[in-house]
Amino acid sequence: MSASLAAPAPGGFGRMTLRLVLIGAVLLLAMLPALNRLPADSALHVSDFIVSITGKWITYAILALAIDLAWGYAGILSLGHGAFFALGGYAIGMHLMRLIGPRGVYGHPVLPDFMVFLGYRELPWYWLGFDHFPFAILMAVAVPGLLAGIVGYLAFRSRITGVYLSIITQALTYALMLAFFRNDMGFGGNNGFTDFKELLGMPLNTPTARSALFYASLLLLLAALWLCSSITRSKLGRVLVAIRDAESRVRFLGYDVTQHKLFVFVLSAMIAGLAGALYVPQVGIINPGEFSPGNSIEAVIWVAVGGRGTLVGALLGAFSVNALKTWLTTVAPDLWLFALGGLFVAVTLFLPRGLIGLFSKAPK
Amino acid sequence: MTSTSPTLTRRAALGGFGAALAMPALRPAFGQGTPIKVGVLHSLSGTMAISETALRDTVLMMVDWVNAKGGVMGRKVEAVVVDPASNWPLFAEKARELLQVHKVDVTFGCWTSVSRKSVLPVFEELNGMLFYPVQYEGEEESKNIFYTGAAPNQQAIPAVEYLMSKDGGEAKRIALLGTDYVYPRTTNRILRGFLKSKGIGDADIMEEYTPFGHSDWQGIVARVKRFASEGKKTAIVSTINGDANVPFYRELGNQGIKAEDIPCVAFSVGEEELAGIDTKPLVGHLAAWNYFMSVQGAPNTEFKQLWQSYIKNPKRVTNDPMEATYTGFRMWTQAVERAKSTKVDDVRAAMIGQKLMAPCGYEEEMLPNHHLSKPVLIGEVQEDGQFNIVWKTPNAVKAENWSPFIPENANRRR
Amino acid sequence: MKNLLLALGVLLWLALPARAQDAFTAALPGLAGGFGDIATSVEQLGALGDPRALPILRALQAGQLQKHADGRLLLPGNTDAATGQPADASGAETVRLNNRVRQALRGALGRLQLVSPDAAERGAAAEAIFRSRSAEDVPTLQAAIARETDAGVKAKLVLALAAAQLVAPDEEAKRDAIARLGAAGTVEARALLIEARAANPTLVTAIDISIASIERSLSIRRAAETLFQGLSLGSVLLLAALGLAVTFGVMGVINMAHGEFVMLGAYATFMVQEACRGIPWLAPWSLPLSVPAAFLIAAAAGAALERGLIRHLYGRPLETLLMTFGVGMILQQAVRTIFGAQNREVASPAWMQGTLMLPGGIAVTQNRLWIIVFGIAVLLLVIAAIRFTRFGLEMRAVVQNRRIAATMGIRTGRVDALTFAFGSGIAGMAGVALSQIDNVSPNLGTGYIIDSFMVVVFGGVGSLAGTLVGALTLGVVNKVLEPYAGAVLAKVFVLVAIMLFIQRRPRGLFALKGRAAES
Amino acid sequence: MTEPVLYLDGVSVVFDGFKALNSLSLIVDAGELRAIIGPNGAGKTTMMDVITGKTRPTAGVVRFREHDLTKLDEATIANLGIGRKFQKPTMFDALTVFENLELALKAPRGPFSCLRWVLTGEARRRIEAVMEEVGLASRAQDRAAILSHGQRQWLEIGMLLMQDPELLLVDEPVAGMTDQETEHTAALLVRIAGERSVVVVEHDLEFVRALGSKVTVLCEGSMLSEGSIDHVQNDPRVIEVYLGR
Repeated sequence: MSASLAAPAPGGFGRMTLRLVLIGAVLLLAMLPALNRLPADSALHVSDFIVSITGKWITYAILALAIDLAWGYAGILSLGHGAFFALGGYAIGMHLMRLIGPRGVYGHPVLPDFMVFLGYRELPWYWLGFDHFPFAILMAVAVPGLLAGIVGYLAFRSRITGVYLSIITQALTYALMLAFFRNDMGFGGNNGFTDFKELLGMPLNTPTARSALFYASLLLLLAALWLCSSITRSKLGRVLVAIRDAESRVRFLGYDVTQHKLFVFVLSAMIAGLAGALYVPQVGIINPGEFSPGNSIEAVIWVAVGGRGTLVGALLGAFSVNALKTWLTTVAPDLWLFALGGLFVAVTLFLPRGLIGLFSKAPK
Repeated sequence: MTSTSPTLTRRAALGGFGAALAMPALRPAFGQGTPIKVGVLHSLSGTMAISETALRDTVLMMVDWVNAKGGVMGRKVEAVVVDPASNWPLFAEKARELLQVHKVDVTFGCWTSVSRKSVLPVFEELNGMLFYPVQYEGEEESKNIFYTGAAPNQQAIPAVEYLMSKDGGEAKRIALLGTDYVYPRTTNRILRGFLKSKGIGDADIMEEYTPFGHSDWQGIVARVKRFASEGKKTAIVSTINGDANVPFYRELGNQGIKAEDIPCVAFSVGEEELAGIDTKPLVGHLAAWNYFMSVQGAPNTEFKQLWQSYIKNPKRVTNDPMEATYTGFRMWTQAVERAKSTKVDDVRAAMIGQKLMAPCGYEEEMLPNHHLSKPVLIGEVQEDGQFNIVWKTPNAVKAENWSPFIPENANRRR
Repeated sequence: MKNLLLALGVLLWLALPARAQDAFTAALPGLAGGFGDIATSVEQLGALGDPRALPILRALQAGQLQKHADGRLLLPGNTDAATGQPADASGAETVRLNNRVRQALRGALGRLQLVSPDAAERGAAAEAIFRSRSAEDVPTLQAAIARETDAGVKAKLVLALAAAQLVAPDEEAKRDAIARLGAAGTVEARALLIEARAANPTLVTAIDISIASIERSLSIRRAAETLFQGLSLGSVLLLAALGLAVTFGVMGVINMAHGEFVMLGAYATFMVQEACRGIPWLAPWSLPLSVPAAFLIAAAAGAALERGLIRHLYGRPLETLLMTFGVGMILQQAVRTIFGAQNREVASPAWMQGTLMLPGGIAVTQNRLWIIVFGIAVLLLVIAAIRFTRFGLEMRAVVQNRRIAATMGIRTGRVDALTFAFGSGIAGMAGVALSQIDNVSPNLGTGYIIDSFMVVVFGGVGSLAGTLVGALTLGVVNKVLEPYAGAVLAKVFVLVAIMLFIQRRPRGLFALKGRAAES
Repeated sequence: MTEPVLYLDGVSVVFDGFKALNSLSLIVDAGELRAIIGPNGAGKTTMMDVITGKTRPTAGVVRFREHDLTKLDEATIANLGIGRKFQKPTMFDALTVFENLELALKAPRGPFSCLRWVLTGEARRRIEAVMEEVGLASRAQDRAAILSHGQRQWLEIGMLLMQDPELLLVDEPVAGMTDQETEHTAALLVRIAGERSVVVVEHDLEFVRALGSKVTVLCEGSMLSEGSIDHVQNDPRVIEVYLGR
């Protein structure tokens, strides 16, 4: 990687201000559901729409954090992180489907509607256990982690880096998408999972459930932020940056690069999986479209826009790009792709350090 | 050709959203005399834009039409257009935005089943009203959705009956080709059940599914040829979706499959799709719909003129989902007039039993199951990309959204 | 010769019993009725073998036969079908067809055209009868065979006779009919035999022998056809990937908008076709013409992209990747705005339609065949450009050592622009080919981008040979797997296989050093 | 006679046809300081690549004490106690001088131990000591990217010291250094050589002389001559290929 890729965490200067801004933002977010409970005519009332959409953005932000950890710090540009996100989503989706139970259209006690429909007699083995929430959450973390472990091990061991890794991970998520589109896979094919009823006894699509999920996402965001920053501030973080900038030199210092990369890649995949697990109950649907390579690239672009190599940048990017997208798809339904595409081009060209580069002063 | 929604709408949308985001106090107060808002929830980008942009334009056309007539209940109708970009979760998000931020009174939208499934919970939670204009697999019934497209018994079964009739060529073997998603799966399941009841066994049924946008049909078409060469008259029933059709028909043509030998009846190929295909090799292949542009009669001429003058292109075709949108919109205006209100519950009550002389040349009625009674027409592809109607039901068929050929429907929850 | 045949035809007709003429006039009104009536009267007319029926049936087939409400029929040129007298066409409407009528027509015309002076027509007639065979055809066919001079047509007639004999009562005739059909070894023959099997319990053994022999020849043919399908898919991949092999393989630029350049090429084809519509003598050549057009348009777009944006990001392949993704979004939406979201129709010229029968009865679709040829041609063109042109020389020089090339007076910036334009132009040409098998829609490109990257990486970045071998291997493997695994799984398997392969040999099949190899 | 620390025998490396090393043999004893000279393309750097596991030899034996280096990867070899300084000084530009040294500091290298790592006062003292040694104490918090060439040389030497390896491979350490810096470096290396083995590759003969160590002359991938600096300088073959006019 050329030095130009190195966008370091903003040094002593600006860190304090950044932290203040961050805390302010978190507090603001934390207030949203409360404001939503205010009577609709009150001046401070926020609509459910804002709450649910912000909850969604938070999960995106977590995904962005995960990508930034791998890309911004360790220089692993995965174009397949959407796959880990989606797998986490599918895990929780399977749980939600199991919870529907006999309330499905065909009233089958166990089988989800689509299975009844495709003539399944009993539950496929890989669906067992998903009726337990803890198991589902475990899978939401473990499955992405395992997949990342296998792919990462094979790739890093044979020193596949940079563009090659990107292309392989992209092919990975593409292959998964094709596979999940097949109805015979037992994951509901193109329609995926929808019409969820409840989670942990809370009926979904109620303000209570929404704010609960919202806070859960916010907590996960903070946890992920804490985890990532404690990594990046540790010696491991410096090793990762070292790997990003001069991989072979790190080897000559006696560090097993494969191990370090694998560690961060798997961890990042797990975080992405959890994010997906919180995303699905909030948007109420998971289907193979989530695996589409475009989604993964977009997520990477959030990070690039915000400013990679800085955790705050990842968050900034995720929120700003998605807010822009939501706004434009309504205001300029025919033109928003121009705007968004233009933004991506402009940022990569003129803001190599992303939006965050505008705030923290560039180290020479 | 993507026509733009009125700037007024733009500003409304902008204001609405900004308000919702930042200063809720500014949300426009809602009351009598203010415009009636119609949400348009069709993909304008991504894979589904190919089919859905035309429907967006149809709704905008109807808005102009009704405003030209002085609006509904004397109130102006205003469209709020959003782009869910062929992204299913985005459909849900946009549905919520339309209902909560823009407070639309009714929404016209969705094409794919998955997009409908994705927005359904939102419409039920917020008690909105959605008009869904595309033929679909049935197995669904929501009090918040009006289905103005065909249910399986209004398209698939009559089509196969025709294939097995003397005029249709007395097919004894059926190849069911489809894109691998719920509509083809269901339809084919229903057809299997139906064919069994007509004494055609599994040995004489071939079922193949391909991914979306499948572009290499060489192998499958060759297999169909082989399947057809086993001594019984064979026909293809295609539930292949949008994009994959062009390569499929090209392959049919190039492998010399003539309609006289192996007729292919399609449920998702209309005039819009044919516009993208060189139809000469396809003459004689069939499609089953509830409307064809070639239908004779005043209502259709009116519809076609309205469309071509709105889109400012005398060559633009009309198709079945557009007709369904048109019919749905007109029934909605009738219902609002009758209910003297735009409240979802009132309009819903008023919708049931609404009648309209539809462009398809039959009187359609909104049934209590929120589906329409529709005629079934079968058309043969002609060189000019239009359909020559070779068979039609004597009168409109009542929709069965719960097919009797799916055993599970027996013990479904009501 | 011609006259002689006509005379023969007339003789045949005169030889018919007198009531045939009444039968002829009696059969006509049916043509004005419903599809059922039309079909029956068409069959009657065919059976009568009355030459007067020929123009009527031809008009019917061409959709030029008109009818009055009272049932009078009009031939083109407004002559009454029954009397041959001129009549007025006002209020007349065309007689419509359906598949049943078409089937009947094919048979009837077949019987009538057996006496046609034109060999091609007689051949068609033979095939038609083969399809709609009936016992009555036996004598007619025997007569036809007796007087047939053209060997090709004769062969067809013999098969048709066999088909007819199979449904005729004569046991002996049946036996050698079965043998002859078995020898023919076609799918159609097989169909007839299976059909006959149920009807003739006494002949089952003979039939089975014939069927088995057909099966044998078919299985070989199938293998050949699968191979061809694989090659054709491979050639499509090759075309899509060649441009990348240049931009990515040689320059190390990850262009996610590559697919959109392919799409531009397809739309260029569409535009050329529209431009040619007006000029009849040019129309059939619109496709060849659009090859250079597509190349230039895509190349121009490529040059603009390289000069305007990409060159600022050299040495930063990952940024390039993200940036070009944005460019792709813009291009797609731009095309959608200009041409509309609907598919555009690009017709195939006659010489690209239909199936070609290779020796051994291997059926090969024309358009696929041409695409294979085209793919190879483009490959050769690329190789030639890189090997034998000044530009190719400078390009290789810049790739190997930018600084030294510069010191030797090569304007590296210009070379970069040209190289990228060249690669994009090739993508454009791929678009011309794809317009023949796929949708011409704004999303055309997205379906191919990943496959092309896989081909390039699998084949070995920077190696054209690798791209060729890679593309063809993927194509064939895909097609061989398809019948067993289904289209989707086959593709998934291939993708996974490549991923594993790459981690075994990170540099691909044909490892080669390019600027990309270092990144 | 103690077991040699580094033992190369008949080592050959062939890059598509071109012999970079041609059955090279070399023995370095414990605590020995060895200078290696030779014209460009003599295979000096290739030799280092072979020892540190960057390049796999086509033939021959490479042993570090009892370990067969041809089987091990860079990291393992480094952890066995072989440190390397590159001809072109390479470090981590995004990190500060202090952080660069901290990474080099001998400590558990696994991800988890890196995560749990805390900078003990003892470690800090060692790092500061080395920074004094290489004269970068004042630049501790500057990013390596902004150091001058000479300072980068020093920093990399410092990193080498932090690893505290048993065998140091030093490739052209004094390029771009002032005279007194050069002397300082020489003294430093001599001092280190006490308890460790050091192999120095250098063009600067004055520097080599200052080391006052045994000298090996490489040429076309094999050993040409070996002995004291005076001995090799008078060796006609050496004069022929290297010093000659």
